[in-house]
Amino acid sequence: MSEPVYLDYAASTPVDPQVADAMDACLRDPDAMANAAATHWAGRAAAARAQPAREQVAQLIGARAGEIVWTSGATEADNLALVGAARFQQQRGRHIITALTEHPAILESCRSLQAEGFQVSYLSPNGAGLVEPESVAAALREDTVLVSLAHVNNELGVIHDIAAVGAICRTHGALLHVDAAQSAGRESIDVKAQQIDLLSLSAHKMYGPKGIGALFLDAERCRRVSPLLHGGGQERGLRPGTLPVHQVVGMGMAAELARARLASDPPAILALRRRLEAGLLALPDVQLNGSPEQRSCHIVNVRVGGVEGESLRLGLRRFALSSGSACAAESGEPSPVLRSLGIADHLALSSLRISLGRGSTAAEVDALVAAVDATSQRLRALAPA
Amino acid sequence: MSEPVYLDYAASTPVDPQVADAMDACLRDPDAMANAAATHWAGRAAAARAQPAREQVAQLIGARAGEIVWTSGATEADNLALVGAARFQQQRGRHIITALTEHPAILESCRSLQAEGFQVSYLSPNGAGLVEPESVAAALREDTVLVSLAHVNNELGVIHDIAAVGAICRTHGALLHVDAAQSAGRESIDVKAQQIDLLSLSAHKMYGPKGIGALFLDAERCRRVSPLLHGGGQERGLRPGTLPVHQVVGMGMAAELARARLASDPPAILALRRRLEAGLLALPDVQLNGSPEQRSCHIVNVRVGGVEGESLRLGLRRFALSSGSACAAESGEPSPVLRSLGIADHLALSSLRISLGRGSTAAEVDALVAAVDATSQRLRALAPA
Amino acid sequence: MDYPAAVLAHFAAPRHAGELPQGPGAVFSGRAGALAEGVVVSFQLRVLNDSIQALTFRAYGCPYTLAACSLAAEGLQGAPVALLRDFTIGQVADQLQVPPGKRGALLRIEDALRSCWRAWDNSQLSRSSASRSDP
Amino acid sequence: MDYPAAVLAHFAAPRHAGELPQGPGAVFSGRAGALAEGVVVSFQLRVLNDSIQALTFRAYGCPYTLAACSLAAEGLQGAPVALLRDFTIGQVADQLQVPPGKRGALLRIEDALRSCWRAWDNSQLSRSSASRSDP
Ligand SMILES: Cc1ncc(COP(=O)(O)O)c(C=O)c1O
Ligand SMILES: Cc1ncc(COP(=O)(O)O)c(C=O)c1O
Repeated sequence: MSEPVYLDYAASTPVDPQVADAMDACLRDPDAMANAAATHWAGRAAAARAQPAREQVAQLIGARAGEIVWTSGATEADNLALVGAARFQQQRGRHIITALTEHPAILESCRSLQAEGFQVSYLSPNGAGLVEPESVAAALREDTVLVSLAHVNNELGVIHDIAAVGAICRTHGALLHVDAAQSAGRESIDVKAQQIDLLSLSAHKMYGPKGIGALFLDAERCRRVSPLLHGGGQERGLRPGTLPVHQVVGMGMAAELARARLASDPPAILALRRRLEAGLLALPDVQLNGSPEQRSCHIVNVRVGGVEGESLRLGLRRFALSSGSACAAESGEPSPVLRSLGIADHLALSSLRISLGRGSTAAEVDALVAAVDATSQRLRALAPA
Repeated sequence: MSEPVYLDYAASTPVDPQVADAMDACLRDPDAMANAAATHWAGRAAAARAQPAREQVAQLIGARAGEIVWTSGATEADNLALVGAARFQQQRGRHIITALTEHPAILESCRSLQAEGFQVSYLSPNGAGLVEPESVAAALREDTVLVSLAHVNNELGVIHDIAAVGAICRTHGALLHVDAAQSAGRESIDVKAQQIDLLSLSAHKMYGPKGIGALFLDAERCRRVSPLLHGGGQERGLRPGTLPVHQVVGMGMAAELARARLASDPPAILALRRRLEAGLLALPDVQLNGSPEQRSCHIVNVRVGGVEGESLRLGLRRFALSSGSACAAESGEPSPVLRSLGIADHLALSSLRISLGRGSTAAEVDALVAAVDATSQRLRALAPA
Repeated sequence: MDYPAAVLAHFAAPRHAGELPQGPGAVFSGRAGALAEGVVVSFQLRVLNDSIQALTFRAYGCPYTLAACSLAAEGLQGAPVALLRDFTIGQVADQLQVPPGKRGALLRIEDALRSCWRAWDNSQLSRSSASRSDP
Repeated sequence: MDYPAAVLAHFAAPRHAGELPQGPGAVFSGRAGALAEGVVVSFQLRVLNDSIQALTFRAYGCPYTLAACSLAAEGLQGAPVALLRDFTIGQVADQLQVPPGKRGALLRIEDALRSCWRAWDNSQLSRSSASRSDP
């Protein structure tokens, strides 16, 4: 297999060298070794090391440092937001709204809430993969306490109009949770302007370390949720466990770099994405999944007609790309997200999610286009008429 | 404040340089960057990087690699063990046994289970701080499904006779969970010989990184528990979220080093502890809390009579030590653990938990003894007769 | 997604794929499967003296399916046509280490080959009935 | 556990702690608090011409309590004894930036000083009643 090419930045990104430097320094620094909750000099030193990170993450999304709760990733942040807020709000109502296109961390949290007696409306996207604000408005009920919608969908890359949904939720009184794992550092986010009450982040989607994430909780609208984990009372009682100082420092640095590069990175990646789209869509029987316009800079999802998906991926195996959310091992099942767009199973199975990042190059993009062309031609030639 | 001295190794340990090296290499290695659940080359490379760690952790406790589930720390492992096993077993019974001396991660998990309708027996320790196997046997009921007991208590350092408790639980049919956060790398652990069904570990208590831990689940006795987090199905569906490869590699390396040093580290630390105990107990009105014999190498807990606790700690402030579990900021409340031993509140408040580690020296120990002597003399001279 | 070497080799260079080469004898074909199943397989064979003079396949399917078609086609060159009636893919699947979850799709290979045999068998019947009715 | 500099200074070198120095005048003392409360405070004072000639304290308590005793003792040197009746610790507490949660313990300082005053006041009464009953 000649030079492998990584095109799965939506699944995970490499750690920025500056982030790695900061983390490494922290791992070796005696002043960062203690339990940050301890009141002695060592504990206070560790807490001081971690403190700027809360600020850095808050700034990326227009929040205040005190509104950030550290978690082990976006999966935990999503769970804490949904299960925690739903349980905490249940006197007010037990109805939740989300979309069929959401990440498993959202959908499975909702299923577990259904088992507790909550009702969940799963909205269908339109043909472009977007949940329209009007359909959120139409689904709101008197007992709706929470709406959860991804900012950028992880499979399609489509961008939801969060500000519009935020305004609708604010008028109604329901809380709005936004999974911003894919959009942070790619789209600008302002939780106050967009009227977001809870927001999930993951460091490893923005060139930070795996195993650390954050949940934003609006100080006025959503000070408390029911914790999922119980213990020593850290993170205002919302999330116990010894603070992983190096992880938090890494995420803070990643957030700061992402903010600094928000004006330069996304346009550069967008240019590559356009090149990739132009190349792919010029091939016979290749179609875009999801909206062509309302789409993040880094994700392309296409269906390749006339070829079987697994053979297509084997033909492309020097490219690391995904056929759906790369969360668990590919199951051979068609992506529920593509299904919810009305795409036939065999075309869902021969769809490719290609995601670009800081390391991507035009040469890589061109190589992929050429390989899709060659592989699909070869497989189509093999196929019965 | 002249040279600060760290004596809080039970709260957290510095990261071993070899562990930091392994983690740093991993953070910078393109082959470790991907989502380990992805089936492409990059995903498989990341999974391959992480795999030995499961083996390394398993070996430290006499388990098999397939019996290890990664968590964000011992807090999450404790929660998953207690809440997960209790919910999964609840058809068989809804009674749980634990001890008043357990870590908040255990006690608060039990409180949350009580809110779900489970019944919990909180056993009192004897005067030496130990829960006797006979009192576990006496508390077992027909509907007892789970017993949870720390191997080494984090405040007192006392060691429970886990094998004896294991035999009792096995005969009865209840599952045994052991919090081994303090004992791993200090006491030898063999989950099969000790008949442990679930066991919690934390990397940062054994010279590994913060923010990563593991739960052992015996393959025969306890294949499944109800997950606390919902998402992409990683870790056999028991714990979703992108695998934090560098964290896992760090914990694996820490476990391997701990195992390699099991014959040399604990005796060296024990010698220091004896020196410390001899020094402290020779001072007027200083008494040991907890059993003098059945005690881990690294923890000493003493009460200093005739002095107020907060002033004592201020007098000792160049020493990082703890007055209880350092989990959350010192509350000013007497330690519930010391209270459960029948120690008066003012003496619980003037108790010190001193914990030693690989970096500790005889000079540090002697300096602490001298400082306790000087401070307590000075404060006693100030106190009314 | 790590395939056995033999599967990769057949996938990279399938044998007896595509058009049947020119030659003497009668041509029969068979097809099975559907897009919605994720597998469509077709075979063509040229028969001379009741034996398979040449056999080719076309397939839309996973790498195991493609490799199994290739290996099966290889093995059936020169075989008596009658063999196709009870041909089973098990041995080919074993040779290619096809995992259990993937074996279902391979049954379509048996179906397509049986359908080839049926076409041939029908032609035998009609020829013999033709010779009977046209003495 | 980060204390204001003034608290640290008084903690390190408390003023007017311990034994009352020798001198003319009558000695009075007062005490308040209990071990179980985490605070025990005692004051001794020597009075000449109804004013505090010297005042010392002893205390078992948190650093704020010790510093407040020290600062209060400092401030009361030379003051009229009568002042102790309504002495409040608020100003001392403000000066030392004592956090709200720690102010409760400081009330024992007021109690102990009031108890000193009461002892002195009682002695005045008995003296005047003595003088009355013993003309
Ligand atoms: C939209 C979205 N939410 C949540 C997650 C989960 O993130 P993490 O791996 O940090 O748990 C991901 C990535 O897998 C994602 O793309
Ligand atoms: C016995 C025990 N259990 C659990 C924990 C929690 O560990 P972690 O910080 O990894 O969540 C600790 C340490 O705080 C501990 O000492």
